[in-house]
Amino acid sequence: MSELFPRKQVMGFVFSLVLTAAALTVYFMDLSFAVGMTVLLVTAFVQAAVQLVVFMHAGETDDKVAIYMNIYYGVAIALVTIFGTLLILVWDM
Amino acid sequence: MKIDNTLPLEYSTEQNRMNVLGFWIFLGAEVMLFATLFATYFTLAHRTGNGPSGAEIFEIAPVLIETFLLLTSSFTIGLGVHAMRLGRKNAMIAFFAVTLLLGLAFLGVEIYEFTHYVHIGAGLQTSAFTAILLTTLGTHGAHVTLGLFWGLFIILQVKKRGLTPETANKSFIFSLYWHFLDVVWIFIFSFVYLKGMM
Amino acid sequence: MDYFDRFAIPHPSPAIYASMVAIGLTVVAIIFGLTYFKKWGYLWREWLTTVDHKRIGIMYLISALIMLFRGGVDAIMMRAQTAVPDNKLLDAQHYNEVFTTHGVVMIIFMAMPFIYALMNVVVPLQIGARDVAFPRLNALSFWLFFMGAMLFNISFVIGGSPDAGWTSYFPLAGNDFSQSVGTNYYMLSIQIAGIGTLISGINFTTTIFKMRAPGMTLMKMPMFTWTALITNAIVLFAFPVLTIALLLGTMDRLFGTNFFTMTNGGMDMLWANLFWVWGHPEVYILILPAFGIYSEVISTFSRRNLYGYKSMVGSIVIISFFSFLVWTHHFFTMGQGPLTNSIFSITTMAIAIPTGIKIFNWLLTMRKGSIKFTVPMLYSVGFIPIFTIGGVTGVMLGMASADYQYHNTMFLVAHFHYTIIPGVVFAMIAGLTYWWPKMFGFMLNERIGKWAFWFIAIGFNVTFFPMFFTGLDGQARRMYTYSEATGFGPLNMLSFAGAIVLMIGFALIVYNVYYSTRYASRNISADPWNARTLEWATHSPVPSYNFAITPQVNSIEALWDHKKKGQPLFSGPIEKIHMPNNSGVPFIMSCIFFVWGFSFVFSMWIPAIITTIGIFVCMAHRSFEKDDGYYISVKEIEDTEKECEVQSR
Amino acid sequence: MKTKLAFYSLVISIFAVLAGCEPVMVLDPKGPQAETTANVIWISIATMAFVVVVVFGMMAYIVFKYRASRQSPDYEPPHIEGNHLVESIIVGIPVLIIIFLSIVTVKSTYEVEATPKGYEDQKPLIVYASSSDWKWHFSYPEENIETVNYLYIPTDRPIEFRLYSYGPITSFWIPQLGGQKYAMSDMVTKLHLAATVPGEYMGRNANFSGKGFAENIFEVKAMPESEFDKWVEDVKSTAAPLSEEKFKELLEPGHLGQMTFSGTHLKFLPPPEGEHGGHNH
Repeated sequence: MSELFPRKQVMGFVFSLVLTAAALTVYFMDLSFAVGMTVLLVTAFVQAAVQLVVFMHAGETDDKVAIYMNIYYGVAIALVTIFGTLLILVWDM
Repeated sequence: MKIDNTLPLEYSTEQNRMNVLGFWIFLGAEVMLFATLFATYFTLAHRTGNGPSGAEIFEIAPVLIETFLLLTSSFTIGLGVHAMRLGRKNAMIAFFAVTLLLGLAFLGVEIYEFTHYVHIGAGLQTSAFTAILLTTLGTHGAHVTLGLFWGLFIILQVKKRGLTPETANKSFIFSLYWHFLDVVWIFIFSFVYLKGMM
Repeated sequence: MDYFDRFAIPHPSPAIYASMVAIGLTVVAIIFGLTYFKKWGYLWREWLTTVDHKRIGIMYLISALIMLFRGGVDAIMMRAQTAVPDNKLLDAQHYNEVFTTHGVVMIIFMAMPFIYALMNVVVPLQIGARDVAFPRLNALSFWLFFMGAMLFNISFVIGGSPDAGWTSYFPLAGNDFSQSVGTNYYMLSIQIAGIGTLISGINFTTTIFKMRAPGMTLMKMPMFTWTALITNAIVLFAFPVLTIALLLGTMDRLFGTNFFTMTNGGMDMLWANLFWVWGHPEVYILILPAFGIYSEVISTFSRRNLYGYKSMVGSIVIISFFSFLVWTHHFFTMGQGPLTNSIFSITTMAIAIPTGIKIFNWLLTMRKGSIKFTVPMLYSVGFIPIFTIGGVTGVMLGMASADYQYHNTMFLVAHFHYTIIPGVVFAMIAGLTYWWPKMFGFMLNERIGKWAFWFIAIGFNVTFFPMFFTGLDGQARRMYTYSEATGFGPLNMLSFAGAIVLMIGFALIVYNVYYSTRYASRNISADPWNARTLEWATHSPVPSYNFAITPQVNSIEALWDHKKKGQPLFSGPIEKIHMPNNSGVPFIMSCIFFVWGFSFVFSMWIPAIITTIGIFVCMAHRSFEKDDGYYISVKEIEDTEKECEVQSR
Repeated sequence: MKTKLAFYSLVISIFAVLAGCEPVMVLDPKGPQAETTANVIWISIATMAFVVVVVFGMMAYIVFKYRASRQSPDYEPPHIEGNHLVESIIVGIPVLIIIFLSIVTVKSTYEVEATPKGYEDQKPLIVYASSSDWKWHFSYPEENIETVNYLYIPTDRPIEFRLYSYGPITSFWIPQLGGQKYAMSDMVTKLHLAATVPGEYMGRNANFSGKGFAENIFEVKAMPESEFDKWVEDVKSTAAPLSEEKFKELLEPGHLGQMTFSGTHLKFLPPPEGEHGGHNH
């Protein structure tokens, strides 16, 4: 039975629960906007990385360069789009 | 098709390896799809017109339940793929089934949440904010719904055809999809709900 | 009766009735012809169900050419209407529909299929592959595009064409100001075609990553394949943005949401923003394959290797990233502050640097070469000066403060035609002529081709150069008429004259296809141009399995080094080849998509629900289907090879 | 080659024809902002002309010198991978050009977005310019008058336009006074212009806004301040007051001639700025 529950994945699950709990501090504690956003950004991106590496096995084949390039490129452009849009439409500089 | 026995079943043929990479590339496109929704959400988040704001309608309890369900389902499908690599067909089917049940429960809570929003006057047509909120959640929810059917088909196929290079490949790709939906949910949880309630 | 009123054209004219009759007659003629000559089975088996990348490429090509003429007729009508002041040829409504459909057809339904036509035919051959990574998806991509195009084109006769410009800015495109179903057509047909394009993006990226011939590392790929890879990477990240923008626009129009409306918190600028987040990368999706084609053609006909291969690769990678960083320059005048505009000005102008590198590398490739002015080469050489003008005016437009004066004027229209026509249309004709023997097994006539080139090159400049001046003189784009006092008359007349010359040029290309199909020699070798890359190492036309033996590559110009240095290309025995099965599902699924789109356009919910289920049934069918493909036996391959040898002798 | 010659002679003749004409509007500025943009345009044309001459020159030389018909049939072109020096030149010079143009752009963009140079200490005349299908409404809040489809402004005084729209996005443009800016329904954008030369200028909506777009134009008349003040007084004493019903009527889609009213619509239909703004900033 225990072979069905590999240590790495169990640890990954526990870690993701911990990260969720950490993110919840912004709800239960009275943090400033900047601190709260920092907490959320850190927990969300670490959480995503855990999924990617532990559960999705992104780096296990010869294609890992292509896979990581694809993800990094996508995330970079996603961030550019989100922050660019905010810069143009909301922040007004 | 040449089968390479040194690799796990899901990678054992050239076509299988292409399918996996192709799906990763598709996920890259999905990143942009949801990023666009997020960009729109952040732009419209405070444009509530005559409707309610996020802080007024969000409730922590259903959101926490949804998050826990989806995180757990992501864990169980990971175990499912692990069981598949051990060649344990029944254990794998069991884990996949648990995953789908958790997904179904998630969807149930989300449907409750939607009816609740509409009930308290935060419908699709209320304001730009409610429209993008429901569209973002709805796009994720539609992905989960599609995943439920897809996962069911895969369970049926594994049951009938056993663990072959083809079914293993499909199962693995499905697990990638499911994990990705979990990642998207984490961002929705953090930047829609928690940020809105902060 | 009220129910059927919405299918009627809101602004009918004799021309529209005439085209209704013409379309009806054509359909009847096609059905009759197919039945009479008993070709239904042939059409179904060989074309509608095919998954062969070469045939899909040819179907893309035919669609693109038809759409080129559809968009071209629109263009002629626009130039004719504005040729003289206060012209009454078209009224405002018709003119608005004409320039809207001209833009959409040319960008989405002409340029896009054209580049996918050439990518489909050439990329698998250039990398020595059997087919693309997912042949079935490739067929689906084509049919989705095709059905999207058809859906867009029936707007002309059922319900009315979109009339809010190809950019469809809200709130003009919203329900308040565009009550006809025209903009619904816009939203749904582009959505359907766009999904097809996105699938192609995934397919080709995977193909190029995974299916290269042994020995062909990334830095040994031919330039066209490199540009195809980068283009598809841009498609991958740009098209989802369009998907969402169109989804939100459709919801605003059909479900009463408030994303882009003037009330309840809606934001009209958001549409412009999302549209251009997709729209600017789209420009580079169009131009990069063209750069690839020019690289191949210039290198072949200068008999020189491509100068600065590494910097060429580097520059397209940089362009691909920068293409996502500049979208604001399409709306500098929207009232965001000078800091935002300055940032986007600088990124915009910075793109000129990698583009400049490419221009100079092509010039340096020709240097010390031995230049032969074939038709593809003429277009490539003609491209350089014309595109340079387009590029430098682009830099001028990229300067935010000056853009406040160019924006929305004919100067802008002149600029983007100076980039898109040499950058896409010239390249596509060059590529078409260059790879025509590979596709069809005979060459296009050079003499007629050269005449066509000169008509097109001169007609183009006469049409668009005057627009720089009318723009600076205050002529806004999209004006259906102007008064005599403005003084725009003579230059617009000159434009119209140029458009006629341009039209003759395109007619000559059609004539060339007809003439060459009838009279050209079928006795051509595998390599009629004395070219340098792998696609010329197999027969013309290409057998279904592409290469009898998988080629071995160890340099950028595999075939050239094989010819000149005797490096081995094909070694080892012929083995049986695995091939994918044909399938009718992509075609059927796309037909369902067509009905689905049509139902949404007219808000007919019952067929919309039924077709939605139909689409998912097709997907479920695919999930359960067992499809292992088939093998071509060694004997069959040997026979085919022998036959090809005999033919080309 | 002959056809190419014909092409160049055509281009030259176009230039010649144009040289005989009046200067084009954008390059015939009548105010400081338009002058700044005209100067930027001339700088960019000069810089870009250099690029064009280099590329055309190189191309003409190479295409002429290395054409196959001039070479011996057994000439075998060399294999050249590239050259670091050459490649750094073709990167370096464009980089310098772009840096130069970037500086010009940033400087001039800040300039045209601010109160015109030399007028910083004057109180600007505020004019609300709002568009509706397919008209322009000009409200002078301090003078308490409103016009339709024509605009009177004093010379040598900065003018602050506040733009918004009662319908589709439009673009407010007076080419000889300065660049354009969008007018939108849910926010007010600002455009700072000034006229130095009295005269009549063309103004229009430059952004496509539907059927009546082509005729969506207005007339601008710049006049000395004293004359302007007199006109304001005249309007105040003679023009009919603008009522809410009348203004609603004006908003109906269609074309109207020039109209004059005393009072503005800003009181009963406030523009989307401040507390009335749809924008959250």
